[in-house]
Amino acid sequence: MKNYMEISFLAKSENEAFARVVVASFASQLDPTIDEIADIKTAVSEAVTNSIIHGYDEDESKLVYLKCEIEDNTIKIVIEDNGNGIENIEMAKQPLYTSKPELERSGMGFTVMETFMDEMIVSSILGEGTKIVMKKTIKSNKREE
Amino acid sequence: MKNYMEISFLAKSENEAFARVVVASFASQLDPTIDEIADIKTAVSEAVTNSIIHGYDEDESKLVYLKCEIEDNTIKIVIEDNGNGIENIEMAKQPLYTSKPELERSGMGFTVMETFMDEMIVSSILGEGTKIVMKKTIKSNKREE
Amino acid sequence: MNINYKIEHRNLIVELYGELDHHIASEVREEIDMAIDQNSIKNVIFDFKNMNFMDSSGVGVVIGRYKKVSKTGGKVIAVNLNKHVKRIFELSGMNKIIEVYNNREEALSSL
Amino acid sequence: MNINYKIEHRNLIVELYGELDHHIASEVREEIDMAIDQNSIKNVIFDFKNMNFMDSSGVGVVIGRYKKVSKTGGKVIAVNLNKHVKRIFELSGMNKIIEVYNNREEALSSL
Ligand SMILES: Nc1ncnc2c1ncn2[C@@H]1O[C@H](COP(=O)(O)OP(=O)(O)O)[C@@H](O)[C@H]1O
Ligand SMILES: Nc1ncnc2c1ncn2[C@@H]1O[C@H](COP(=O)(O)OP(=O)(O)O)[C@@H](O)[C@H]1O
Repeated sequence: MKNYMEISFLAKSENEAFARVVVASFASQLDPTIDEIADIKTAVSEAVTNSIIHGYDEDESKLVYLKCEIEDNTIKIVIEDNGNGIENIEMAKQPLYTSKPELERSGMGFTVMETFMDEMIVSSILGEGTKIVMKKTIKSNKREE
Repeated sequence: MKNYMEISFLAKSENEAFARVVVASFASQLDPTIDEIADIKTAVSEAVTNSIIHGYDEDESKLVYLKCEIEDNTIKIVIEDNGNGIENIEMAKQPLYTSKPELERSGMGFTVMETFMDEMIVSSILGEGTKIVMKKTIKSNKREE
Repeated sequence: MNINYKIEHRNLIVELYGELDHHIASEVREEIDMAIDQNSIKNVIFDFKNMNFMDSSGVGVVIGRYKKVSKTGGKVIAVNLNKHVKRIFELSGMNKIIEVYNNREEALSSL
Repeated sequence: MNINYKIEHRNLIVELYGELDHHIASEVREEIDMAIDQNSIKNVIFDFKNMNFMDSSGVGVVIGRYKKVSKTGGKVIAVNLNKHVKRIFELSGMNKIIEVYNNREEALSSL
């Protein structure tokens, strides 16, 4: 199984739900369980929300970029913005760390992505943007009925 | 209301259903009726299927390009391929005309797109590709309950 | 997409589930043609009751079966069309060669 | 997303419907805070029974209400968490400051 798609959309908060549906629908080819789909949707929601809030300071004219690649039972999801970038990635990844407590952010976004996906890599250049690469392998043993 | 997204995906027939879900989900912001959503999904399905079958002769390594723009109550959908192109657009648009009767194509794709959307424009260059631009305005009078 | 068959005398009733598009059309076609050949079917009744989506690829499937069974004097009938499928049928002029009934009982008693 | 309120004594029960994400978080926050202020609410019970999706923006909403009511000695309680929401709660350590009960009755009788 091999498939590929990429999508870009305006950094509007309405598009967070849209991005979740798009990825869930693409991932459905792998016949994931409801739990696996929930994990993927949550991770995508975190990364897209971060690009909108932190990357672009909610400037709705900017674009968020999302790529999905399916190879065998693994889905690779890349979420990118050309926004502010992250100065200290290690600090940013700490649970409960947030640079926007005034927006009631919980600082749990990266922790959720790391927990719900098998792999997460963050790369970022200050002033240029941020790229999150996540992978998850869909277990197939559930299919032995 | 203003929103924008663009997506590209491999010319695999599995992605016909995916493209329908993506556009339906994006269009749902306009609060369309079930009938309006069915119209849009059908038109998208026709155009994407044409790119896969006629544009790319089912070469799954090629990409189909889809753009959606929402402006007020109108959704504009652009579907493009870099495939074979169409020699005679007027002939191609005739109901029941198909160049692939051996695949049991009905020749009704363009007719369906024209009927189900408010506007459809086809442009194509032989050997370079085909672009379909469709628009539909979502009626809002249904909302006066 | 999922298909179910019922055979009553020499009539094949095809129940369609889910979405009938190009992706699934060739599989549907092959399955139906096999059922026709193996059971010396005369007439085919398509039941659209549980179909959620169809585009013009579905028209190709229905017309293709019409071409096949009409060679041996058979008919193709469509039942339980929703508004959307009805419109596609009318657009393509299919309603001129394929009989449309409200339900299976009406279709069977017409034969 | 849709919110429903019920007030029992000085307890506000917030029923969440649909998806709780960043897009809807500020609206949810404002509505709940208004309900708290207008009804001199002490404790807030979040009922997650009809919520289909939540990400870490939901954690922010719950912790934010905890910070608000704890100033006046109130509590925040969460009920009807599905497996997914439970995991997010545990990750964030929220289950240390927010009491979790199986259902509304248990929550109310704990107060
Ligand atoms: N796309 C991004 N662009 C810029 N900064 C980011 C981005 N994503 C995350 N960050 C930084 O990392 C911090 C932690 O992110 P996260 O764990 O998702 O928590 P939260 O979104 O709740 O702040 C953010 O507060 C922000 O400073
Ligand atoms: N994207 C495309 N690339 C090349 N040719 C196309 C494309 N779309 C349509 N055509 C041509 O136009 C004809 C009519 O298209 P359509 O009305 O959709 O019917 P059908 O797909 O059933 O053949 C096709 O048979 C094909 O020759």
